[in-house]
Amino acid sequence: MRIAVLNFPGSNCELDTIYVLRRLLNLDAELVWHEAFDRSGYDAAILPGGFSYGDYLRAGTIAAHSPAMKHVRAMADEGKPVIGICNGFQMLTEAGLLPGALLRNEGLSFVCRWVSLRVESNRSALTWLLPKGAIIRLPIAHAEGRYVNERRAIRELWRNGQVILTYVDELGNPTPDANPNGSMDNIAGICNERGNVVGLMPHPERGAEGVLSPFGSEDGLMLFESLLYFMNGGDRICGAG
Amino acid sequence: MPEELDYVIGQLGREPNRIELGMLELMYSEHCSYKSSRPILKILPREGPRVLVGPGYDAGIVDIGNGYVVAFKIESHNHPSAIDPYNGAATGIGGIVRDILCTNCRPVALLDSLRFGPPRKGRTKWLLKYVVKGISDYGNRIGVPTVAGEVEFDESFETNCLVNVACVGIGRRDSIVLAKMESPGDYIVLMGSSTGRDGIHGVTFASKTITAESEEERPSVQIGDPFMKKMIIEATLEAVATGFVAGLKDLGGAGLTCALSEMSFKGGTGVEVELERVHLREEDMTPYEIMLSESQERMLFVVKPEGLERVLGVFRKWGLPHSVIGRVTDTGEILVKYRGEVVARLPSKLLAEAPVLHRRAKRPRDLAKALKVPKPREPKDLGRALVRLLSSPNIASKEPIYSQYDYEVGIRTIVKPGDGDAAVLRLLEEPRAIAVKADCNSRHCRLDPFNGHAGAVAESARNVVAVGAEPIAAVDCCNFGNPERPEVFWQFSEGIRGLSYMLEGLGIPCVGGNVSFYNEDERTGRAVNPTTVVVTLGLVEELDWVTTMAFKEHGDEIFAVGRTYAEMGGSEYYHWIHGISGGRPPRASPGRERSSMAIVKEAIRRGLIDAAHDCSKGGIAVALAIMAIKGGLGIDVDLGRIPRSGVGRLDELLFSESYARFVISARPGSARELRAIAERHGGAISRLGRVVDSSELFMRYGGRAIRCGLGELREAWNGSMRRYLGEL
Amino acid sequence: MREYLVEVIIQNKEMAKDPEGETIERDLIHRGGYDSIRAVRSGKYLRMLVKADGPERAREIVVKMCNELRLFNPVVHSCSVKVRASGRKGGD
Amino acid sequence: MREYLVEVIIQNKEMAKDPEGETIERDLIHRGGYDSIRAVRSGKYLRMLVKADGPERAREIVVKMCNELRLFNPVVHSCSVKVRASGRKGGD
Ligand SMILES: Nc1ncnc2c1ncn2[C@@H]1O[C@H](COP(=O)(O)OP(=O)(O)O)[C@@H](O)[C@H]1O
Ligand SMILES: [Mg+2]
Repeated sequence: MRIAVLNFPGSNCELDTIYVLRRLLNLDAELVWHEAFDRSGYDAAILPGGFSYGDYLRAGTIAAHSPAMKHVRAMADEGKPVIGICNGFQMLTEAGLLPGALLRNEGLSFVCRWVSLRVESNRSALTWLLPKGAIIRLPIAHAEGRYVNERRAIRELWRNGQVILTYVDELGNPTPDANPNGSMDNIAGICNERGNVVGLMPHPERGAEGVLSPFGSEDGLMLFESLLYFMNGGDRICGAG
Repeated sequence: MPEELDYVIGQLGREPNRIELGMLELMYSEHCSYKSSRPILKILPREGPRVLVGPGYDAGIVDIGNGYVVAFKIESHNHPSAIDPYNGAATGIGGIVRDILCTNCRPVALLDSLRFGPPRKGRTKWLLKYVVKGISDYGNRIGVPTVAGEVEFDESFETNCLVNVACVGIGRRDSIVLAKMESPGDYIVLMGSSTGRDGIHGVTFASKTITAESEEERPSVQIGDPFMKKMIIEATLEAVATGFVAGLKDLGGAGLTCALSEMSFKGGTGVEVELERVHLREEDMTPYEIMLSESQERMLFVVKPEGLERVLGVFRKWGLPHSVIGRVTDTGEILVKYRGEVVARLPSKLLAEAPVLHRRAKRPRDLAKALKVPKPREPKDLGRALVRLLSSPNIASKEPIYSQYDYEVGIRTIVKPGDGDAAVLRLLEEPRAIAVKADCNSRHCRLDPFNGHAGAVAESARNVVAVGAEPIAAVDCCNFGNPERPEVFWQFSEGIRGLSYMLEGLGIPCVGGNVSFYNEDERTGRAVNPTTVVVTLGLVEELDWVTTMAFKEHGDEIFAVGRTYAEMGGSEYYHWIHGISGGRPPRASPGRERSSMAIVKEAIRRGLIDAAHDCSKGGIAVALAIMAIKGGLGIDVDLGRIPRSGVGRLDELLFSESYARFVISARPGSARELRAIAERHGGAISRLGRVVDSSELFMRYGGRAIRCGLGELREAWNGSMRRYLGEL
Repeated sequence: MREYLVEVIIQNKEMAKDPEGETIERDLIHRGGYDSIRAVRSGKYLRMLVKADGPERAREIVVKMCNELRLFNPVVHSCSVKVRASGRKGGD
Repeated sequence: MREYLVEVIIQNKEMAKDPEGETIERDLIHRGGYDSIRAVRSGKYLRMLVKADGPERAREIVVKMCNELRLFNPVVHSCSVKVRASGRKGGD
């Protein structure tokens, strides 16, 4: 199982992601310069967080047009996992691999903090092993994370189990106060119909070790473990399909 | 500078031409030459077993063992931020990051130390909003977390805000690179943004006071490009890894002139450059402009001839513009050619070593009066006073500010802003960590520069100790008015004496710093409070020692460490509750600091402590309240037990800002062991009471009691920054 | 061939809201005195020089570029392209 | 009184750098093959309705507002205000 972590100019979570995959999960993860990316030989691709091309114009737009995205698109079509974290999620929506758009936060400024999230679906490669309704904790750090789409399209996402994570309060309710950026329906992450293309604003790689978490949680690790299972075509060990 | 010109002519044996004069003028500016401050700064202790590189280079470098080093440095960007807060603060971050980068350490953390006028003023809101946005947009984009800082509001900063930023880098001891040119024949490569007309004479601007015309000095405004900077960071580290980079320096104040002269002077060599090779943003630039430009995002590489292609290959991969502009020579001269003609020829030494000035110092006449103020009446409701104090902009939570910074990127930040007294960053390769915090109480410094500055050192060291670290080195950033005025120069020299006194007393070497003068309003002649921000670096040898400030569990016992005196001068309590800005501020004592720190350090290492917080603005009452708010737990304490001397009044006991104090909480039953530790270190400790499962602060004193609801306290502390500033 | 100054304005569609415009408007009302201003909308502005055989052609090139390179996201943005200044003699 | 459509464009001054415009030009537009486009500059766009006694007056109000709310910083930005559409009868 080889995982490519793509490195675009301006990415800045690529080494953090590699750290988690290699050091905590012992995976064969490789940092790949975007110009050198060729999908052959990789079983999954991760588009890491950061500010590719400075987020100039809009977050993720310029990277979405780089040649590397052709390979990413092909992997998505082949059903291989393609994971976009934060800036990576923005690239996936800008490239049209995931529906909707991530616009500037409603509060207009960058927000860095830990949030509670509810697992709304375990259809995606990242939530494969997580029980529906589970509450997990991860940090967010973004200025353009407000998920927007046409109402009809959002209903469709819900119906298909494509909404995978929402921002919730301590009790698990998707309240306006729990929504850090004004996303419609408090949406924090979505996937495509097959569940192999996944985008989320929170950073699982920053929430994978107790020492980094104000709550001592390691929830981020479960997301990557899910990815591993998904890649292996593995069975779920918990939760219903 | 007629004497300086005479000196130059004497040395050269001729008149300098226009370009040479421009170069000399920049290098002799206060900003580049430290001509006023050098004679005073030399008293700072700079030696220590861990010090690898001390003051004089771009960043100080300390050995943290196992082959790792930490480089860190602080710098001011006050003047640019006062006229263009967004770009001024952003390029401040850009500059300090380059200072760390050019030692070949990876920048892993930023700190920001900010000072503004009263928060309700329109100018303050504007400055604060855009300074924070500038730091956020730039720091976040380059992928370096902003992990700690401080914000102070005081009338003296209304025109001249202070924006000080620090950067910390981690590297390997065997791969440090220095800003030196040592081998004639090496190539000189300029990499990064093209050179433009921006910022020409920026440093002379930074060495002037702000006037109405400042706003017109358009060319001084620089625009940062964080995307370019991020690529420069990666490309630089990759280029140095080839093994062919012999020297490295960033281009900051005085641009190419400064980099060439300082690098060749340090290495005892010379340079020959051809300016037509420099990649330019505007075609028609003159040699004068090219030598003096302060365009952002540029680095100067000294490359071994056999590795030139390898290094340039790295720059090409990252798509970074670059030009090979010349070579190192053995002449000791800066020889500048333009289209075949020599346009400037000066000894490196003449440029790099400006003659020093010995300024006059005089104690301000009105200071004695300011120290003597009548004591205010004690308010009847001290609980109310505490709630109000928590909402003071100087004490209120700065969460609305630091939440705009990505403090997590890099997955090193294990104590985050607001959670502990200092930020703690783990090393990724081994289970150890470093701690950093920036501090200064400028009101204390104004009333008593000596003790106030000593206090700044002590506070930042205490903060680092409170999270479980051993302080190992410090850097400082001096911000003062016009040094030509003897009163200001007195503040400066007293301040540096104070820093030295405490650094020496605590055995902490100063490995770098920065001096910013002329922070005053030319119209009113009002200078900023003398403010030297101290950043202390600490080392945490075991991750288990990492300690935060929230009370953890009810039943835990609360202790006060260190003695409280009736030291109310310059306190936030006097200022915010009584509108008094005078009085005698706390006296600094290295002995007491050493005892208190030793107690906390040992208690942490023995695993006795659950929470620790140092007492600073707002005194012991504010420390207790914040620890309770953070933990979501109440307390029940007897204030009568606080170790004290000569404190007659309850408000003084609650709000005195005496130094050398901590509040800690410990597992029940630790009292005996803690007392034994305290005794061994010759310090005071006393059990005040307990953490309780309630939602109130309950504080007794003789027959009196103070009760405050946690909700009310939390609302005052958490909510007020947003209220003062509107939406940030 | 001449060079034309072309302007592109990208705005959020109604459904995507416009928090910046709303905030500016709120600030206006908040500070008083500007109640004669309403319906503030914010957007992104781009300006460029385009070498082309005439203004219509310059506009076409930019429209095509905006669509193809997705300078705007059609789900949430509207995009308008205007040729502002008439052609000057092209550079190199 | 009528209502006027007023447009505001805030950009970095001509002599100042514009890293955003440069990056869009280099990494998006040129890489996408649109070589006939150059000198891309980016900025912020605002549009609003202003009730006033005439277009000149509408413009004045907006200029004053931009200065007072510090929507731009004269040290780095240029700000242009244009009355775009001629007055329609004001609403409420
Ligand atoms: N400008 C800032 N940037 C980042 N963090 C900040 C800033 N101001 C304050 N903080 C953080 O808020 C917390 C409290 O800081 P401070 O008010 O200086 O506390 P104390 O007085 O107890 O030392 C610290 O974690 C500090 O790093
Ligand atoms: Mg503290």
